[in-house]
Amino acid sequence: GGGGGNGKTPTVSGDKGFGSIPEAADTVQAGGTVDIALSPGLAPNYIYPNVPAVFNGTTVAPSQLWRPLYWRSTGATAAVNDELSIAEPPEYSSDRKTITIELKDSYTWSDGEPVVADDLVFSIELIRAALKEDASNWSYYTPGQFPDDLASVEATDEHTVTLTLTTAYNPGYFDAFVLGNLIPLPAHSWSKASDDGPIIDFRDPANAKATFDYLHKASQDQKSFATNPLWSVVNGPFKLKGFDSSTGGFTLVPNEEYSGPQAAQVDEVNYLPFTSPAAVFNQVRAGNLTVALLDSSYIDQLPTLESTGYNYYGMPKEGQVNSLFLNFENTTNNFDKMIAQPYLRQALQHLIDQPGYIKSKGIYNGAAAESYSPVSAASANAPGFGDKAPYPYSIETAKKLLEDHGWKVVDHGETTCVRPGAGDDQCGEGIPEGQKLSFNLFYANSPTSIAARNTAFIAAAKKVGITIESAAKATNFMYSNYDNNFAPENKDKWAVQDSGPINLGGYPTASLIWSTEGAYNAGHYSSEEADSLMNESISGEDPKALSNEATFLGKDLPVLYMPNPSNIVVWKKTLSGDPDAFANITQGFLTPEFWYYAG
Amino acid sequence: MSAAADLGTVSATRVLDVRDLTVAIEAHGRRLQPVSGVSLHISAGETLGLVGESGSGKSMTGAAIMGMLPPGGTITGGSVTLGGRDLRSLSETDYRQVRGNDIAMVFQDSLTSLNPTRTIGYQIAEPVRIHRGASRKEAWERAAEVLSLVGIPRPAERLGDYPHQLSGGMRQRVMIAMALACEPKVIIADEPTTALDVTMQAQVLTLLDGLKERLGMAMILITHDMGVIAGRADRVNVMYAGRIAEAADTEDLFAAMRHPYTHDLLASIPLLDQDRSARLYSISGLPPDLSERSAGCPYASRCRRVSDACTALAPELIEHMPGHAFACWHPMPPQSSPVLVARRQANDSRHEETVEDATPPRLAVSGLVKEYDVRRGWFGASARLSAVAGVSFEIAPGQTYGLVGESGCGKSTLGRTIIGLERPTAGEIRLDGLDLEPLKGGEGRRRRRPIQMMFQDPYASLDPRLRVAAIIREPLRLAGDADRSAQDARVRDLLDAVGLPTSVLERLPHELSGGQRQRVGLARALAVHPSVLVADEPVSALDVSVRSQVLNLMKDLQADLGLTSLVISHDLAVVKYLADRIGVMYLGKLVEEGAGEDIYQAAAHPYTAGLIAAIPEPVPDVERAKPAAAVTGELPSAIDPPSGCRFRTRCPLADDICAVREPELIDLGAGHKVACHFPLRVG
Amino acid sequence: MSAGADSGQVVGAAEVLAGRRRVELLRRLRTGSPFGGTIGLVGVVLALAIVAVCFLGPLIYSTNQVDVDPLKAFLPPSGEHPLGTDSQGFDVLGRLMEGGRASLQIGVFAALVATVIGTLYGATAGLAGGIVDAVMMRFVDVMMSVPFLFVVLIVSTKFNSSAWSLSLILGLFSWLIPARLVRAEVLSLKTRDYVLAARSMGASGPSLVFRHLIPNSLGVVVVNITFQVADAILAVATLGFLGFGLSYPHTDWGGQLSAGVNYLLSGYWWLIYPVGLCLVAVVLAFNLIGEALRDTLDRRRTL
Amino acid sequence: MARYLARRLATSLVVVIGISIVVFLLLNAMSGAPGRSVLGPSASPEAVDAFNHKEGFDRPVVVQYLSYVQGLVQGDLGRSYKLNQDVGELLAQNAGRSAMLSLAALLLALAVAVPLGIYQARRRNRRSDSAITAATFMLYASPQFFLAVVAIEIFSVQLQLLPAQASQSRSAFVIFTDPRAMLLPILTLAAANIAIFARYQRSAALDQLGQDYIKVARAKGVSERKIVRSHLLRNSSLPLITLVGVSVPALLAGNLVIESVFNYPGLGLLFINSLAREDYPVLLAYTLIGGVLTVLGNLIGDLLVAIVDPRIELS
Ligand SMILES: Nc1ncnc2c1ncn2[C@@H]1O[C@H](COP(=O)(O)OP(=O)(O)OP(=O)(O)O)[C@@H](O)[C@H]1O
Ligand SMILES: Nc1ncnc2c1ncn2[C@@H]1O[C@H](COP(=O)(O)OP(=O)(O)OP(=O)(O)O)[C@@H](O)[C@H]1O
Ligand SMILES: [Mg+2]
Ligand SMILES: [Mg+2]
Repeated sequence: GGGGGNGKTPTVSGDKGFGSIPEAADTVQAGGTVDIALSPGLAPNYIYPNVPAVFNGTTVAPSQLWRPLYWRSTGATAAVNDELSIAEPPEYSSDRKTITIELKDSYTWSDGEPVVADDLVFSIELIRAALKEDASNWSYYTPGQFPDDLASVEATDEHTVTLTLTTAYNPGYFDAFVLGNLIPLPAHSWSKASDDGPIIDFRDPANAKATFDYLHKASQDQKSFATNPLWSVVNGPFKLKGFDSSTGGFTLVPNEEYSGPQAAQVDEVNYLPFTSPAAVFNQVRAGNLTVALLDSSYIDQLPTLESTGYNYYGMPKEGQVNSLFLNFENTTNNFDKMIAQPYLRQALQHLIDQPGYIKSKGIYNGAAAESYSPVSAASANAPGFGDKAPYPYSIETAKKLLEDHGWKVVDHGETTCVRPGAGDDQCGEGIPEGQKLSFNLFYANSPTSIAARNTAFIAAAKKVGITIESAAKATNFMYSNYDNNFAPENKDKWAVQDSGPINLGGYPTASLIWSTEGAYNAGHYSSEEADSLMNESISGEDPKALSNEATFLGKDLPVLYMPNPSNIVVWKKTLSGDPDAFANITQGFLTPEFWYYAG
Repeated sequence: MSAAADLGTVSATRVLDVRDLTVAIEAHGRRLQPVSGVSLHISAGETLGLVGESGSGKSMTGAAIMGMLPPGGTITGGSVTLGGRDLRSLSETDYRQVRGNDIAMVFQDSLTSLNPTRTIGYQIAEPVRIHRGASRKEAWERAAEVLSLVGIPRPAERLGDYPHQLSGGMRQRVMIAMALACEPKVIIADEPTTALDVTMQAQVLTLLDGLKERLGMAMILITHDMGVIAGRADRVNVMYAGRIAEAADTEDLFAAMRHPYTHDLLASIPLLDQDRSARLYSISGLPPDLSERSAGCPYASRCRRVSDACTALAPELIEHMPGHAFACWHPMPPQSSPVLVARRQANDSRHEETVEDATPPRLAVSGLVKEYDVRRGWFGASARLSAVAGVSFEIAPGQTYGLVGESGCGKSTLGRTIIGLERPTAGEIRLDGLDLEPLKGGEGRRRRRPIQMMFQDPYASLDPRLRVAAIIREPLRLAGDADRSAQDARVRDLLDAVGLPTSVLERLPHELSGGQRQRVGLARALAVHPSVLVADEPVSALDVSVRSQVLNLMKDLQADLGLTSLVISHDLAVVKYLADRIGVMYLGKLVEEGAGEDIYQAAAHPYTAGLIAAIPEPVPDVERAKPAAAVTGELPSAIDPPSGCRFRTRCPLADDICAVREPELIDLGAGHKVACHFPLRVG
Repeated sequence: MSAGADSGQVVGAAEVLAGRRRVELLRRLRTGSPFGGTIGLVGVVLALAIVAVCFLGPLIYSTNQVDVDPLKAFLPPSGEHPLGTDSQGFDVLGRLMEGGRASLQIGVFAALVATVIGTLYGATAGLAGGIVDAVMMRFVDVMMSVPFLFVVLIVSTKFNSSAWSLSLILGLFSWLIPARLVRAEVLSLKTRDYVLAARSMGASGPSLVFRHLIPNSLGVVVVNITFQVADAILAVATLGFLGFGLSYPHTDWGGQLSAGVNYLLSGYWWLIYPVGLCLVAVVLAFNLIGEALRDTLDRRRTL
Repeated sequence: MARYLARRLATSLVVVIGISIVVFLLLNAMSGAPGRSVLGPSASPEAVDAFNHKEGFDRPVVVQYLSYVQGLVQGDLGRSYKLNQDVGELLAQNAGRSAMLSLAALLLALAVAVPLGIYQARRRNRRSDSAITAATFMLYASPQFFLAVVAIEIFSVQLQLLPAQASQSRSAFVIFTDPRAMLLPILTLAAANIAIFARYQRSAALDQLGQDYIKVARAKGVSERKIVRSHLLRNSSLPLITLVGVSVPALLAGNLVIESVFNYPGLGLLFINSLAREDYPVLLAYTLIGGVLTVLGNLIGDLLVAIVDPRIELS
């Protein structure tokens, strides 16, 4: 077979791409091996596809062994790829509470059994059973939502599943947050409680629990990943041939029984483990890798790599917020009082020079896009202000804002509040006279661009007399220590943190991170208006809801927005295929079945 | 030096002939000339004694002959001829064939001279394998052979031993065996016995002597000890500042010495039969700095017969009589050694001291026992080391008591216990009748203050960071009974008393010479007007010339201040010179006690007698008449001392009873006490 | 001369040898100085030069080390920026001075902390002797066996690096060597003749300690401080290199070097070599000074 | 020998117990009850508590320590929750590679430093001695990571002779067959040790050269070469044996730096990565092992010395 879209340019939104993707080559040389770098430090250690939170990001070859219901990526966009999805688009009832999903009848499991409606129901029952044991047993769980609100799930015919919900959702939201994460699993083979146990009825919750426990346990025996017959029943284009339990490296070979649209064309795909971005880069430089994602600190090496035989392409991930989180509850030095003032947040945002950071060789060197809300300006749900920064970089404006609100700005010194009070030209409620504008900022210790952009920001703040103490920390450390939800005892220890991008998915509502009750609302931002807008995005009907939400959040500044960096993928010039099959790597989706060596 | 004195005609028997040897050393940008125009020769079967103060170039001469000068050293003139071969013209490889094969060397310190990680067999066999091309096995057999030659029993079994498993005396024998392995023509023994006890020294010297005779070797015996020379050398070369001052047959030299230096050297050593009342001669000043070349006689600045001629031009070594050469413008009239003179006088005055009257003793030690717990590691069995085992003696006011004994017999432990640095395991120490032991803390320290100590090593006993003034003031400060100005005055008095100029007050110890340091130590000990002074080896670290100064000073102060003192030394001559009464210790026990003359001339304990016999005296006749090694063997371990009489294992008279019953100290009369079942003298 | 000195033979020779050897080892690790008397001079000159450049340099060559200019990143050396600029657009020469001050301060302070703790600990153990000493030294053995850098790194994950916290952490983990040195010194001093002499004259405990033991062990302590400074600077650099250094507006040499190494392949050599060489120079300088001091000390001892 | 061995083992055991206490306390202080960090941000507090209870992190510290020790005795070093693996297994996977790197570097360092130090001692204060000393001083003063970076710059970037990163292979066979990739890491790791060892060997050899037995050997007519071989080498290497034993922590620290610069997947890199992950069980298990290795190093050093040095009574 040939590449799906010969002569096609990659599907992208906007023109933020970095580098280029050549057209697919005409001649296909079947076979060959592809060596691809795994994300450094994230060695796979789990295989059961309905991933518990602990193992999120460390599952073996997500989506390549077991296909998700809906494939939520087309090139470098987050649009659903109908071709690769194993179900037809969902149909919503008018009250949006009944959803009918029809599985394509062309798919079969590798043991020859067809992929049927029961397989989806089985998967959902397993999720329910898992969550009953522990809320962390499914990564995509938001308490109160799916599957808590699932009134019933039924296989209405061999290929049709009907979900009945107790609440209505905005279809965009439900598609992205629920349906996109559902994966039919081979009930005929997996619905058992032990290796040689009989097939049991998964509709019985006790059985579902036993099955989940069995699969969960099997999924931790890394040595048997490639040998356990369980995991050889797949419906994706690949099968797991080998797994090195010591490193997490693994090898995929084509699933000969694959029944989907594009069968794998190369003989083998080796996923090589790496311990650091530098290692990946070095291997690329030595020509030892076929495909790799590079750390942004190697941007200026890309021309060199090109001359040694690599293509490269960079694109920011969609639905990603890259921002400085603010802690609205930190009472140290009255930070909560200060940050509650919109003018102050605006002044701080004015200090961030996004175009400058993007341009700077020391920060992004061009490989990032301006970002002023969770939704990218090029997306269909773009905020109202488009790509125009609501609070563009301007030290002057920042200074004026402060002065207009009762602060005595001392350049490079200590700006202090001289007009306390809640009035329009006063500092704001709870801010005493003489209050100094100073707070701390923790940022992730990698990649280097994070340190660089924060340093630039801190330095700009200094210019208007704002003192920011900063320190680099491991991201994990920040999660577990500087998150008011999980470490409330530390809420007074941090004011601002930059842990790098947070991924909101293909339908980037920020409810998880900024709604008053949001599970990841680290800084406890709370705004009634934002809450109602986000609610609309989730459960309303309005297709513009997300755009409205983004517009408001862009203006209200629950965080300080920073540029959205590009993910950079490099691949050997000899490797060809549908441009989308390379563009989608920047979004975290891999479709190696589309790759082939040019003849 | 140009024309050297030719000592006799070159005879066929001359094995080694050194002429006009001059050595220069370049070190730290300074150029020294430690050997200047030395000529010497030696024939087979002959022993040549090379004697002189420390630094006079004895070792360097030996090293030059061996072709083993230290880095930076070169022979700048003269010749070394061995059996007609000019050694100086040899390449390094050829010279190596000579070393260990034709000329061998025995060094001083047997502990550091043996490779600790090689068996003695390997080390003895090594030269055999190199020079004789012997196989491993042949060399090993040869090693066993020479080892038996040096008197080590069951040699084959000992070959596998490592040096640390041997006692000091055995090691020295191994050193000798190593030197003999290839039957060299010449053996150079550089201070072969200085590290040994007198008893062992006598044994080793006798052994060396015998072997030399048997094997027909020529031996150069380097030593600073005139007594050793007198007993063992056929001819003597006296060295001073890198030159030979006087060379003669041994008898000749002692009977008719001519060079003032030779004379002074001998005059400054206390002798066993020294007249206690006579002062020792002290050579003033210091040896010359070898880096400065002065035109005159190197001894000029210290010589009592100096004249202008001496400073103008150095005298050459001229053979004034056959076989007797000296380098001096103003030789002494031929005279016998001052020792002989002194000896004669002493023999006349076989004095009797008054037996102590009824005055209560100042210091009384009774039944003193000091044992140490020595554990072998954490879990090792605990053992008790009996350092002092029930010693009792008394010192009357104004008297000096001397303690002698071989190394390790507990002398220092006794001294340290008396001044309170150690707690006795049992026994009493009474100062003016008051038992000091129960006293603790400040009171104890105060009550002990009248007992002060003078230490052995003048380099170690002064805090290197304190100035002399502070050092001497320290006891005053600690006593705290005078104000600052009074203390200063006292310090000045003390300086005066020990004969130091006030200019030293601001100096640090390392800016003083050894003798000056020892004087500072003495001044410090005297600062608080002690009534008892304990001096542990007060002079054994000092060079001969300095030693006599300090001895004289101590003697003067004893008399002037009426001090009661305890003098500890392994050197019987020193003790006898300073002390009224002497106690002889053996392995923690007092075996004999009495007036110095009694001990010396009428020793009652076999150990004392052997000790005295082993002490080399600078009198050739006496030395040669001595029996070979009177006390044999070595001091047993103090951990498991022999039962009964502790000396029995080495005693020629020992009988069964000695192993069973411990002899008591019995009075032979006139305060002469002995602890022996078979005393040499009764009553 | 005296058999007493050899009595160690009896007392578990192996233990004594092993223990003594280890102390000896620490003491001697850096012996040997064939440069004659000049090495101290070289060290002092080098150290003074570095200190002068770092502390006085800014008076002559003043740069803006506060305002970031992202657009001026990675300028190669030129008249305006003799050593170019770094990723933030800071003048590298000025940054070097800034980082040098921090590195030196941390090094010296850490060394002082370690020395104070170590000296007190070692002296206490040495003076107390017996079971107290045994227990205290066993603790030192334990701490010495725990790899120091590991622990510092682990502890660092919990702290926000500041010059103070870094020097404190380093100091708190590097007092072991001075403790051992001082203890060994005190033990040996305790049996020196002049200390015995003072005791025999009736000197009490404190008098001995303050008049003889402390002044005489000071030499060892001072020598050790210089080595400790060098070690601390190296350790800070390593921490900085591994990402636990100071953050803007502060900087230290290790962090600078680590940032520069990211651009190793980009040809921005001015981000690597100047700071690397400065580090080598300052560590070298303190080592040389220590070496010379110890030489002097040893020479005075063997006089 | 048996007694000496028993005694040394006993002291070592005391120290090892001490180390385990220190490491355990550190683990406790650093990560406390790890439920939250294991289960991630979205887990409910109840789930976290349940986890901590299940794993026993809510028991008294002493009880936890005892069970920790019990685990240790049974070879259980804990579990890396972040990697979903047994720490023991994790370390075992990487240990071989680290050991290979360290041992190669150590042997290289010794092979270079011992002759170098002896050469220097024999040419004491000559120009060559001074030159080598100057070089060793420089090496000693150079942070290992700087050396590594300079080596990469010269050999990989400029000359393009050697790869900039160590072999990534997991099989010893591949690592052996491609020694080029290991050359730079081994060299840079050895470099610093060469500096230390050579300085030490020099001083030890000087000490020995000053001893009389060398003079005696010369007086026996032994050639200089043979003196070095059969007298100097053994005696002057005794202290070095101890030094190597004592410098285990430094070697481990060196591994940390070198493995991270050359991206060599050994224990050091595992440590660095665990640091970023705040994977305390791994960090502390390795620290514990480092401590035990140090004790072992000392022990082996002492035993070797005891074997080589006959003065140490083995009876
Ligand atoms: N390695 C050396 N380098 C420089 N000078 C030395 C060296 N060895 C000895 N000397 C000097 O050479 C001179 C003669 O020393 P030598 O060892 O021959 O004296 P000695 O008569 O054997 O003295 P002692 O009785 O103390 O052994 C002394 O002044 C000494 O300082
Ligand atoms: N602190 C100690 N611990 C254990 N044993 C000791 C101690 N001090 C001395 N001894 C032992 O006590 C015995 C007597 O030693 P002491 O120093 O008193 O002998 P000495 O007669 O002064 O010898 P020397 O003439 O060599 O100075 C020796 O066997 C010695 O090893
Ligand atoms: Mg000599
Ligand atoms: Mg003594």
